[in-house]
Amino acid sequence: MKTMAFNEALREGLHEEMARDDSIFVIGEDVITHGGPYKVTEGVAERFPGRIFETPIAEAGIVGVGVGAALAGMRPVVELMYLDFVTCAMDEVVNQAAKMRYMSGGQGSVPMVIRLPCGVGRLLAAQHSQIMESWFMHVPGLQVVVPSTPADAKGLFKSAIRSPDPVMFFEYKRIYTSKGEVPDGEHLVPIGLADIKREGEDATIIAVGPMVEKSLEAAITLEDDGYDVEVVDPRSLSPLDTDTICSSVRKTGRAIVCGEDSAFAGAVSEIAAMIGENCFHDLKAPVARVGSPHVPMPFSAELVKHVVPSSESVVSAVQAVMN
Amino acid sequence: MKTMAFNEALREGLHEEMARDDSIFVIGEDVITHGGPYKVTEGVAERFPGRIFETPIAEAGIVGVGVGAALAGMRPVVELMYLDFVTCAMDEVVNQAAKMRYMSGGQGSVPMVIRLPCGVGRLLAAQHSQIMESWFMHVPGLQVVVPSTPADAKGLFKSAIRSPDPVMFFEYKRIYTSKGEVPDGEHLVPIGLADIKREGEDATIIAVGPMVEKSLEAAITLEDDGYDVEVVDPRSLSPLDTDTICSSVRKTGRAIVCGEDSAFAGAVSEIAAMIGENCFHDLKAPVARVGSPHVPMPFSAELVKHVVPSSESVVSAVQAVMN
Amino acid sequence: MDLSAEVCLKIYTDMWRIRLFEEEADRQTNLGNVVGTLHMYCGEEAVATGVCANLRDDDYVLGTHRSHGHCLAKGAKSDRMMAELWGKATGTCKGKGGSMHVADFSLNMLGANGIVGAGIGPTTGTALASKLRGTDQVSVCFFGDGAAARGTFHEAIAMGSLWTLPVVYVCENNGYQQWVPRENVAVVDSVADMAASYSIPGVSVDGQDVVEVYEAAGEAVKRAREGGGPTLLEARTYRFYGHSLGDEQQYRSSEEVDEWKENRDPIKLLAQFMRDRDWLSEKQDQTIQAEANAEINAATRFAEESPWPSADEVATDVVAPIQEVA
Amino acid sequence: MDLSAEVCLKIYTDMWRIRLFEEEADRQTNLGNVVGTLHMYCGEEAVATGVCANLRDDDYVLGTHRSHGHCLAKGAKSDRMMAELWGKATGTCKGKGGSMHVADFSLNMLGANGIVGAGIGPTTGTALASKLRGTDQVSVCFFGDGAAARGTFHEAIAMGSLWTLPVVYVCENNGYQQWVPRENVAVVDSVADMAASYSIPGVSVDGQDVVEVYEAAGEAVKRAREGGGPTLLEARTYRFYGHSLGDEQQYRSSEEVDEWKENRDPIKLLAQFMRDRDWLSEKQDQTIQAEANAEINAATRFAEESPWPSADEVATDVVAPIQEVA
Ligand SMILES: Cc1ncc(C[n+]2csc(CCOP(=O)(O)OP(=O)(O)O)c2C)c(N)n1
Ligand SMILES: Cc1ncc(C[n+]2csc(CCOP(=O)(O)OP(=O)(O)O)c2C)c(N)n1
Ligand SMILES: [Mg+2]
Ligand SMILES: [Mg+2]
Repeated sequence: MKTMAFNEALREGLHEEMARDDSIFVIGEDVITHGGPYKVTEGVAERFPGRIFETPIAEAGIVGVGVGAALAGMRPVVELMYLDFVTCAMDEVVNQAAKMRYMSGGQGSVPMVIRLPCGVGRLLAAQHSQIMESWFMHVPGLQVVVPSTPADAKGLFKSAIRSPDPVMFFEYKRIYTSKGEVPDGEHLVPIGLADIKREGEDATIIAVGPMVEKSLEAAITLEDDGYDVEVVDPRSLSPLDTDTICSSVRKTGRAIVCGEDSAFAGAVSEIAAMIGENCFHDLKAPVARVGSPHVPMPFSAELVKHVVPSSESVVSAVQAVMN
Repeated sequence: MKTMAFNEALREGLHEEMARDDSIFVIGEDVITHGGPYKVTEGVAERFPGRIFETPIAEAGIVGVGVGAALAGMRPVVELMYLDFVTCAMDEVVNQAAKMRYMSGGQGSVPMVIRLPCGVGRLLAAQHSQIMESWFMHVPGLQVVVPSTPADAKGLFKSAIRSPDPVMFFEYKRIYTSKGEVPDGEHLVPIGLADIKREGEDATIIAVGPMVEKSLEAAITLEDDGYDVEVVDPRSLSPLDTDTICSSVRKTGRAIVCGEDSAFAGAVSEIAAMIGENCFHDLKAPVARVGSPHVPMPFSAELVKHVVPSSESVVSAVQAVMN
Repeated sequence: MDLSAEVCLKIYTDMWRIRLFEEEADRQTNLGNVVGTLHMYCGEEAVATGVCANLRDDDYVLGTHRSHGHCLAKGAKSDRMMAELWGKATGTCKGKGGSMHVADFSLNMLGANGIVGAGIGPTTGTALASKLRGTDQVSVCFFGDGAAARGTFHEAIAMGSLWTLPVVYVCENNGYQQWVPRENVAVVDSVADMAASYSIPGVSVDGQDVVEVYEAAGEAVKRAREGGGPTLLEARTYRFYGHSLGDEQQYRSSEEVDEWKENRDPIKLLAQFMRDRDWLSEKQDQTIQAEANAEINAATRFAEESPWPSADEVATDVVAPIQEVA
Repeated sequence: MDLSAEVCLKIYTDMWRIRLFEEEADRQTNLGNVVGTLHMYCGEEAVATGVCANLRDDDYVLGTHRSHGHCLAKGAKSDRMMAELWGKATGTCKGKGGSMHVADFSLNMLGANGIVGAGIGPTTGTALASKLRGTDQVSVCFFGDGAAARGTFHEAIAMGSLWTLPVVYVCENNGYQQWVPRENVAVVDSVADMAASYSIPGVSVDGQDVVEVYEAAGEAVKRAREGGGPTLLEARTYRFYGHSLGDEQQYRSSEEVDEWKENRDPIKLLAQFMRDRDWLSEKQDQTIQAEANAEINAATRFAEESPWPSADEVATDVVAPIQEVA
């Protein structure tokens, strides 16, 4: 196993897949210069010349071109510089990419990955910090993938590139440089399979993206209270591995669903509602949600710290549920 | 009280408000010719010349113009011909209209109504039948309003026009011609207040948009089973009147949340999660969700009937919860 | 690109197939068999046929909400298209798409589209795919004059030009954007004039005259196929019916419509052109129309006799059945 | 629109205020006091100042991600702007916006914008508001050359033209779209050339020469104010710093940058212009710079001494506190 950063794991996955399959190409803004904004596309221009396109600022055009290329059998890996800019290409994502297979009665398909750097990173305020996983969960035809570790990043990215259908690939900007071990050799993580990041008996934390790490920290703190919590990482939000989540909740009888995004009508709401529906008779306490308050991301560091949920918020939520 | 159709109620509300306040104007595609696609803007061009703009096909431009006009103190009423086309203007809605007040530290505001004809009407398939209320619920700064009767349509529309902040105004196409009584004189319904459309003791149906009518039908059917159900119409999804909903659920101990949109990560999921959180100890059964399956809207009438939830689906869901 | 008698006959036949297909679809709507809506292409047949006569089977075509003509001209079968309009299981899209989504991927006709201007980016993408694969396939995008106002037009055509892609952007300028005359909502008369913003040739032709369309499209397709990059081709045309079913057409006079039907019908004009050259006898003409008519009648029978999609079709084709990950 | 000595002095002063404000903000970033990122306007000062010198207080201005200059030129106070960059409660936006959202609504400077090209539609909207109210206010939108690729450019300018709105679309063409030279991603050299697609005048000027900018903007503002409709005004300019903080600028040579700083610095050029006319003595020059310097130092002190926003500010300004329904 090698230790590498999250963005390095993505880069390695991209290079491996591009070497394997000629139909893969990269398209996005500034993806060549400086190795791309997040260095994920570094080296692609040199190693795979002609298979990476630096575009005008035209998100609708970029995703639209991706849709067409995918319909014609290519596998575009589209980078949007910030998740927030997907708002400029929602028709292409929602009405074209997602629905093409269905509307054509299965004749066409759109094997395209859209990379979505998201969440708060450097302090860039309301238009550069959004997440919005739930938007895409709500759209049939899209897969929504959210890795939390370098190993999952690589394994899920490779699966996403091979998927015959469009994948919205969420990359939390703040964890690009976080490190972890990545299995050597071909490493694939199937889309639709949750991962139990820590086993425990007393409560189940379902944690999305960077909340996994914070939940694992919380779990250690909670040991002091004598609580042994399980941490489940769904890894993909659509399809959602309801089996793994529900088995865990049935075992522990308690569920705390944690995401960085605003909780109201967010990913955590779907998961909480689903648990309420399926595990009602096993629940010893209400299903709790941990997420941001329903506000745009402010700029000032002094305000941001009250918005983004912390490891402590997870601890408090678990404690509340245990009492 | 006069009896009028849903679209007539909207038209009457629009005319009243435009007569009252010079800063209101209408902008959208084909809003003059034929009285607009839904006849809601009929007569405006004649009665308020110069205050209605028929635009090129340019949703991003239309909403963008609306944002600027609103920032400059006007009150645009924007019509998007189909909800589905809001995908062409999501930056304008989400990053501009919704966040302007916050990003400017309260200096600016966007008093704009965006009218969103939605849902299945004539059979027009996947790109002309969407709803997506939950997308906008998830965006802080937006209000999400969903009238189910002509009276609510008029009263909420007038409140929406007067609101100092942007309102996403959902109009289910299929109920434009449905009729109902509308109070005479000035009729305003505040945004953020749910309405109990029917009182009952045994279970609470929370029903959105056209599901209200279907739930009221279901309630009559359910009388035969000896069930006396309450029907709560949230009327606005953001802000959500959690008090009214929770009081009802605490009283009945059972909740069935119904919407026409696909349930997965939909409006019904937020409401179900919220009830699970707040009413856990009063619940005698899991909170049920009724909505569309997670598929794009098909074209064939033979398929559509399996997608859109019916009064019978509500009946079954209530029966399941009662057992 | 001189138009031969043979090509003329093929085009003439296709024009009749389109005209009769739509008139039949309209009739079936009145009978309640075709539901939803129809955007009739009648009057604009010279554009689809004139352009597609220059295309190979493996060239890509993407359409609009008004695409019956584009599909038929690209070679789609009328019976499966008619079944699609009925919502039958045998439709081109298994009844899941309907009129606004008719498509035949086996012919690289990648579909009508319900969102105005939404095909321009994807067509640029199919062209990019051909370039990446090193084939000489050409991609053609049809769109209306109204669509030229959309940001997708601006964003995608610039990319087509930037990467010198093999694509022809065909604007069907029928003078109306739904219920509004173009002059009320547009600030340039000719869409072709906008080509300068993208450093590509812009050509405007009489869209009722299939000879003009055929020749201009031929040039553009040749240019694209030979690596010369995109062309913006505008065809000035007219629709004989309302924008979609039920349109009362308050926005134009019946005199205007009659004038176009009488003197600017592309089928009549082509017939005259052929007769002038002795390329079309009275007899041939009757045979062509009779055969087209028979084909369309058969299409209706096919649609009528076809089964409805089964309930489980609701949930198929959302994503691939098995996620072939490895 | 001849440029008077008085206006020159005002512009010259504002250029220094912008230059020193940004250099100070950069310094405060290195000290860790200003966080997030900065898109430095240094080098482009002639555009904001030359345009805004033609505007009234009640005229509307909308900016970009690179808008410190637009704000200061419109009259915003440097102390409150600096406080905004620190994230302090006294900032123009109470610390909620930061560099990419600085705004001063009291001056109708409706804000920087983090989304490229997002201001073009709203500026068309403020212009529509003025027209509807019958005022003679002019609206000005600044945007970069990269933004001209966006669909919003195409959609909104067409509407500005269609309704003959009082708006000036000012493209700051600095030759780079983030880290990419314009020629790698654009198919027309001059953004002004695209004006033809919207039937409005397109004018291109040397954006380092404030005299040229001032005069061309003066024409455009006059035209807008008198009901003549929009102008697309392109100013060819250059940014002296990287795209945003931390940019290693691999995509351009330091020679190129030095050349511009040396010979094309708008402040130096204006100083020379004024000296040539005896409009600027050595002494005056020193005073102007010293005063600007003092202003900016005071701004930093103001920012430093200002309180942080309180935690409850997180949840205010999302929507109006009381829904004034009736
Ligand atoms: C993005 C979008 N906006 C609006 C519509 C509604 N609509 C459908 S067709 C049409 C008019 C299209 O005009 P044009 O592009 O000229 O094509 P034509 O109908 O004349 O063939 C409109 C406004 C749509 N389908 N998509
Ligand atoms: C819609 C959108 N896409 C991408 C970005 C990221 N981005 C910020 S500035 C920039 C370059 C802008 O170039 P230009 O418009 O020329 O302005 P300049 O920075 O040169 O002043 C990019 C790509 C963004 N903020 N918004
Ligand atoms: Mg048209
Ligand atoms: Mg630039």
